[in-house]
Amino acid sequence: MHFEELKPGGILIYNKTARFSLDKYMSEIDAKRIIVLGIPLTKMAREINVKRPVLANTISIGALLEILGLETDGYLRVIEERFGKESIIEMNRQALIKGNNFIKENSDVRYNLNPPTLEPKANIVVNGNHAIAIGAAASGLKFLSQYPITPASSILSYLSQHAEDFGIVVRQVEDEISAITMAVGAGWAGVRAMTATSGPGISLMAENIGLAGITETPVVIVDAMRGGPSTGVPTKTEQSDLMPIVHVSHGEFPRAIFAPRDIEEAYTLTFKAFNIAEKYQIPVFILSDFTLSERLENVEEFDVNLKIDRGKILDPEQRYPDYHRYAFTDDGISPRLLAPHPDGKHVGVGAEHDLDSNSLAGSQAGLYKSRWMKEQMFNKRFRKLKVLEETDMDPPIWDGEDDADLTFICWGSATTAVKATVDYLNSVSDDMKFNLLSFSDMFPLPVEKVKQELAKIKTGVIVEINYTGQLEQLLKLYVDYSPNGHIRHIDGEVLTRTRLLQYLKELELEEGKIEYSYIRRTKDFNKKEVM
Amino acid sequence: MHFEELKPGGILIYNKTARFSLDKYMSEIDAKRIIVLGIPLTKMAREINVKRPVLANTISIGALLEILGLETDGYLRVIEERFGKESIIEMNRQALIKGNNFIKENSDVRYNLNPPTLEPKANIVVNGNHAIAIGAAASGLKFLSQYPITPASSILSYLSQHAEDFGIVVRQVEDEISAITMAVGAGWAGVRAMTATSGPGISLMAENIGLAGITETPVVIVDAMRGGPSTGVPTKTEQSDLMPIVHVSHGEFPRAIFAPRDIEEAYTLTFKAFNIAEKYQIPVFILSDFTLSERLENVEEFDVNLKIDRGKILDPEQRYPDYHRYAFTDDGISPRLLAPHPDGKHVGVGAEHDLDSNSLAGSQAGLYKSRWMKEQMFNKRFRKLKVLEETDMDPPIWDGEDDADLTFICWGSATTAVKATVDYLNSVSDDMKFNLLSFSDMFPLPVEKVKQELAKIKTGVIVEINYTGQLEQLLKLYVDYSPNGHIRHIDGEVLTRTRLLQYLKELELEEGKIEYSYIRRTKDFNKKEVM
Amino acid sequence: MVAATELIKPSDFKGGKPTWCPGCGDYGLQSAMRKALSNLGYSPEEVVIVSGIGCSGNFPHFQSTYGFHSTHGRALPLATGVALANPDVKVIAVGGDGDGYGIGVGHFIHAARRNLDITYAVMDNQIYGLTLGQASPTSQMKAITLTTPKGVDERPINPISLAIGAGASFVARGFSGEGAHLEKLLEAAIEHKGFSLVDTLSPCVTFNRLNTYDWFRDRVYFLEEEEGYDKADLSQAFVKSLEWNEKIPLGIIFEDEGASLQDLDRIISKGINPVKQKLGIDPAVTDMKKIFSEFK
Amino acid sequence: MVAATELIKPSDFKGGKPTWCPGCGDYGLQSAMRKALSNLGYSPEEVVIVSGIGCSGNFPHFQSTYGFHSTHGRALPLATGVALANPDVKVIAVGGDGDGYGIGVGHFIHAARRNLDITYAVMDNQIYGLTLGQASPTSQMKAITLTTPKGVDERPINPISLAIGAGASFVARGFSGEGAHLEKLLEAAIEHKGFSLVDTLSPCVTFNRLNTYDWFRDRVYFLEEEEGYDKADLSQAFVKSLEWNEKIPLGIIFEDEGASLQDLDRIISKGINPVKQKLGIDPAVTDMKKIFSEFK
Ligand SMILES: Cc1ncc(C[n+]2csc(CCOP(=O)(O)OP(=O)(O)O)c2C)c(N)n1
Ligand SMILES: Cc1ncc(C[n+]2csc(CCOP(=O)(O)OP(=O)(O)O)c2C)c(N)n1
Ligand code: SF4
Ligand code: SF4
Ligand SMILES: [Mg+2]
Ligand SMILES: [Mg+2]
Repeated sequence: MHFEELKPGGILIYNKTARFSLDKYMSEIDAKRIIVLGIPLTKMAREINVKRPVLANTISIGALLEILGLETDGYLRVIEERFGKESIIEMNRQALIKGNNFIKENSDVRYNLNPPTLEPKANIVVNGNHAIAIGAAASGLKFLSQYPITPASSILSYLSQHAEDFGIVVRQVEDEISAITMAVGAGWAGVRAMTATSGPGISLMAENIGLAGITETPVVIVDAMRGGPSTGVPTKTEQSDLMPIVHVSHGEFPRAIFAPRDIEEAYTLTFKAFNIAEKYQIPVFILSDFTLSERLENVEEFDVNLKIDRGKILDPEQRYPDYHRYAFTDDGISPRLLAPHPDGKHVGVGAEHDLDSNSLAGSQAGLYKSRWMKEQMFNKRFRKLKVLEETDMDPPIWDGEDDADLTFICWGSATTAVKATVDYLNSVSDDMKFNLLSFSDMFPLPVEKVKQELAKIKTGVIVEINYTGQLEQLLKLYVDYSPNGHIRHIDGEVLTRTRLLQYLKELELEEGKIEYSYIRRTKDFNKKEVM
Repeated sequence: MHFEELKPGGILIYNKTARFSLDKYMSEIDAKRIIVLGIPLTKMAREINVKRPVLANTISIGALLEILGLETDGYLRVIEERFGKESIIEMNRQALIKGNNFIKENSDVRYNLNPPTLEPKANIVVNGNHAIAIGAAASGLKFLSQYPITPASSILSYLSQHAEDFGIVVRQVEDEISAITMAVGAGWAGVRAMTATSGPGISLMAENIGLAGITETPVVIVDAMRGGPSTGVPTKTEQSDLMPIVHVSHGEFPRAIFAPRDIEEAYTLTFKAFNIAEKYQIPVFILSDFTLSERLENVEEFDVNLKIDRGKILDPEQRYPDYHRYAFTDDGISPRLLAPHPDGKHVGVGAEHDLDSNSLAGSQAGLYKSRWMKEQMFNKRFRKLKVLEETDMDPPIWDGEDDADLTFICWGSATTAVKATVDYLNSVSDDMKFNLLSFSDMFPLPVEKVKQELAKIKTGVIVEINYTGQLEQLLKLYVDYSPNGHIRHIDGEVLTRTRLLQYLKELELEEGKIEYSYIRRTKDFNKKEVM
Repeated sequence: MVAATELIKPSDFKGGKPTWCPGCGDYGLQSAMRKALSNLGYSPEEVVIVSGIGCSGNFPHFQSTYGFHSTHGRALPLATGVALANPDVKVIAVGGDGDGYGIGVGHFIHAARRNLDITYAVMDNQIYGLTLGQASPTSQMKAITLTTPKGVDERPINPISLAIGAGASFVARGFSGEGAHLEKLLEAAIEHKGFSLVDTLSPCVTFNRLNTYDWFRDRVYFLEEEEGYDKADLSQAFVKSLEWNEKIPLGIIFEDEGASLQDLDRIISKGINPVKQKLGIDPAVTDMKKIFSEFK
Repeated sequence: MVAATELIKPSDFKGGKPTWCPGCGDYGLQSAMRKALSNLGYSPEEVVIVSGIGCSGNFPHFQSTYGFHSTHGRALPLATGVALANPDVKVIAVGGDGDGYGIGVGHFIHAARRNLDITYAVMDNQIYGLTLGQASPTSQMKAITLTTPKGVDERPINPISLAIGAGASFVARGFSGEGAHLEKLLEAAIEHKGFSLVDTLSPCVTFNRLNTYDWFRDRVYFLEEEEGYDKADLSQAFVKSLEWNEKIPLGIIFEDEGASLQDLDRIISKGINPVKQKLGIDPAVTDMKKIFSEFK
């Protein structure tokens, strides 16, 4: 075996026979993090035709196509062209499908290699972090302060390498506390500012996220989620920071959270995040995860001319004798007047404050007017959240069949696997219909719109990559929805269609068991075959 | 006026007349944080008897008694003894009650001076921080690492001053990150360890609270909540860290939260917190707040002989050849074997790990066995939470009339004001009954027990000292309960009966307005009278 | 800065009424700062004063400049963000000994080595004032405080040695009891291109009964008057930094003239002011073709 | 410690199989550490090795001692908690340059001044290894890294100067290419009563192409061989700490013999081991009457 040639993290497919064992290679395999897949190729070939073990090659190609997420049609055409004889074509066709099905049923390893398209020039191969970085740059990012951490690091390294190209001040700083606090300082000074991290960094940033909250300073924070809690499994995936971020930092203040479903959305939602941050003067989170941040995909070149909305920023050429930094308004949003301007002078402050940003702590605390002002400042800040909810938060989107018997509900990057599953189920089932409802605009949930959509569900199953059901908590809390069942994937691996089908098989839906046709069809499905 | 004699934070009661204004003293009043209460004493005296403005004195005494939380009976007896003449007695009685009622209706300033009891020796005057500090010491605290912050500082200063008395290593450290991390180190080494802080410190501690979570290290964390978010109003009160702590730190792991209702419970729940922390090997929070931590009260001497339960700690004199630090057990709790013991050697680790605390990050990540182990470790940790919920979490407690028409639901220190309100309402109302259901064991909520109690409520109103209704969120999430209405107090002041009555008057209960008898009786009630 | 005709007076920097105790050392820094800023011709709206939390942290509220009263220990990162986002404003960070050398000391070390052109004035009263008298990282060994009834048992930080050890390019000590001298120090610090520390001995008259004005008056002397002292000599500076109990040097203890971060940062050094840039992709700056081509 | 008959060999400290790249400098610290511990007669279960996060942070997993692999930058507070809770175990903290001098530098400064008797060995490779090659606080000016395509533009931390400036009582530099010397340094550090830093030059062969074994071999020399060097002289030590580009001193650069925190803490100094105390109020220790009487 030529282990040297295997890339770390690569995949080893081998012909599984009774005589051959990988045991003695295991330490090397572990060290290189190689994924091993044993397929009884010879045995399967002989099942088609005992005399043609060579069919093993076609079986392995069928397996490979499934792993790479490619269709079999193209290869079938090749077989047809290459082998004239119908019986040989048929044997090879069987072999191809056999290999393909073996993977479908036994393995959840997938590399989403989108097939090459007709216009290769307009397409780029990027990961989620590139999409976020370019999205930020295109939407006017001028300041990035970040501390490296898997899987957010490549946002920093990419923008470090392109600081001059985009005109962005990029600083690798001493820790995440510094990263967020510098970004708040820069946001307060008036630039579009961002920081990016993963869970441990979010935890460290908590206090100064609250500072952005009370000072109403726009700032964008990327959380590329990874296996938690604590150090967890840094190179594995989870969607487990949603509720921690809904409540991050002590006390109460408005925030917004977006979770891109795919690479394109990682780009467009980054744009949106900056617009929302400035329009509502709040901290805005982009929830990516290991899967999305690190997975390369072939997408179209991004549209760099999306709308930029800076919200209420006053013209620096005018005078504003009656300016109050935290003036009360109907929508709770007070216009900003950036330094240096003689009428805009004020002291940003983490303490509760009055219209002019005078602190209500210390000697002002407890005065009747301070008590009243404290109430009003809470009202003002939360008014913004309400307007945001009603104006700018988009409802979840549907995919799959209308009027389905079973709806999967999911969010963020899990959508890819759910969509593949829905498509598969719809393709194999003739008596049931499936669809999905997928969220990207997580917080504040647009309550009325979400309720409308949820009302259309017959049987709902929430699919998420965490242990405690965080989307489920959010839906319970804000729209009083409880699903019929849920699937919670916590082993760290990218969620795949195959894995989802396994879970679904095990699922007992609360309102009586519903036996799905696909289950009947895949009875022999058994994960024990996979190493 | 003799302002010099007024203590900072003191209260100034003055005879409010048309001619007299305090305006020119306001800056001094503000600087000294003096609470000002204008009572139209002369006017009120004349209402009783136009010729006897001297009744103003008795009116002011009536007012004072209410402010100090003392009964009027004693003073009434004095009047009876002092003045022989029935008409004079009657006038003074009226004056006393008039003054008393004025405060009841117009001011929320209260000093809870419990009346002296018969056995003064058995009583002590302490605040909530003293109760927590002594409770910790009595339950076996051996290590306190803390960073000063209002209103938690006096736990540190008290225990610093009594380090030798209790045999506790007390360290004021460089910041809250250090405070929690040292406590985790000490807890891992096997002592009962604690840190105490307020909201900003909790936010800074977030990451290493997760470290305690994944390493299953017992540690007790006091959060003396204050006005938030960010710096907020440090000397004012809020109950706004409940949900932030339910979700503190990225990712998911079990924790427990207790919120003492009063000083006695601050003591007993501290005992319980340490027992739970060691028994379940989890971080445990004690949620106090400015009101509870800083309010002096007269209570009985604490019982220092409450039960200590250290959970599963193995006898260091034995050998354990098959020891695994994270052995799987039915209740999820793995016995601890403290260092130095030849069989207990392991590396505590913030990464996901196997039974022997070997890290599943790095080269182990993604191996089939690691994926399985990751799932099982989540199951193991959350099994503990379930056992804790069912075994040790106490249900909320009732006070007031059985089978009441209106139930107030509250938690932690707000209970005092709610109880006073319920007692008052029951005393003035003859057609309605009131009671309260008050929580101290906040998380994990003992679901079945809580549901049972909530089912008894006819009309429920949740009262809490925050903006977003955090107990309400918790009840919605875990026991699917929604109240008929809620009262959320956010102006920073201690919640009082008077204030609560005001809110109640403004409350429109969801299920049709219910007009309460007390409202009819207090129609002229008007907060505008108070300065 | 403004035209010479509308001269800015120190009193133009007056903001809210200070709430410091009468006699607090922080008043000394305040008046020296106002004078230094007016001497240098700054007008209030050009200046941003950033603080952390503490009695010292209230400083910005009492001035008429822009300001940011951030969280405990985070004045320097916040100031860094402001200064890098808008190089046209003058950023001054202020703080207390607990704020800057305790919880915030990590940022202090990194700000020193980053050498961004900002000034950091610490009101060093060797105590936690705002929280009513706990030990601070500069409290002397054996000092009795609220939290050290038997005396401090950890070695104090010597801010001057520490800053020198961290590679700071301007390290000075002032005393709020020596206003005129402090004013000159601040001027020099603000003029210095790079990170400048002015550790200011600033007695807390309420909680520190040990390090009083008199205690300092008995010990301080002006380094400018010491013959042959060379503030460009790092080793000499370190030796000087160790003086404390007997005599305490005031003045610029170390200064070097290396490049500031503004001179080195790839964007700022080009004279670009981030806050003045138009948002979105400007084809004159960004060649998106090139950007995308890397991914093909 | 164990009886002389059952002598502990360095190989007894072998734990899990290291995952460091072949040639990584961290192996050098590992073997020197095992030898030092066995020379001093420690058995694995008496030792607790605490780390933060980084390639260096994996160190405890590869030893057979107790250990704690904590969070990034927090090795020192965690080690402090362990050492104060159980003074009978020997606590050694290890970390990387990013871990200890970057995110964790605040704790480093305070651990130095706290002078608790623990040893801190930093695997200083002037790069972020685990996260694949970003600049670290000890990366040289102009160094090209993943995040500094045009070179580092912030002044590096000099750990030796910084530790001296912070008042550390034992400051040494080792080189993982000089195992025997490093072993002796570690012995001295572990024996030192108080906080001891051993900054260990520990090349990252994968990501740092500048500061290689050869780069160091050309420059290092042993301070022990320099005549007249007095490690008790703080000023001399500071001057020595500044040597770097031309020649790099290895050895104990500074040591003082002041009291450690264990000598000063009001509980530990009495010989009390907190973890061995019975829980609850012991009337022999605690007079509850007195405690309560204060509140009457
Ligand atoms: C995260 C956090 N921890 C603790 C506090 C409480 N706190 C406020 S000021 C202060 C110390 C102030 O001391 P110093 O920095 O010396 O300032 P001084 O009041 O002496 O000027 C502390 C501990 C806080 N506000 N935030
Ligand atoms: C709070 C937090 N931030 C960031 C990280 C990511 N991270 C892991 S190791 C590391 C740096 C490692 O560098 P160093 O300390 O020099 O160790 P080395 O790998 O070089 O030994 C970083 C940034 C983390 N684990 N936790
Ligand atoms: S407490 Fe001390 S530091 Fe604070 S204002 Fe008063 S004198 Fe100044
Ligand atoms: S990456 Fe560098 S520091 Fe990490 S193990 Fe490899 S050589 Fe060592
Ligand atoms: Mg101070
Ligand atoms: Mg390193």
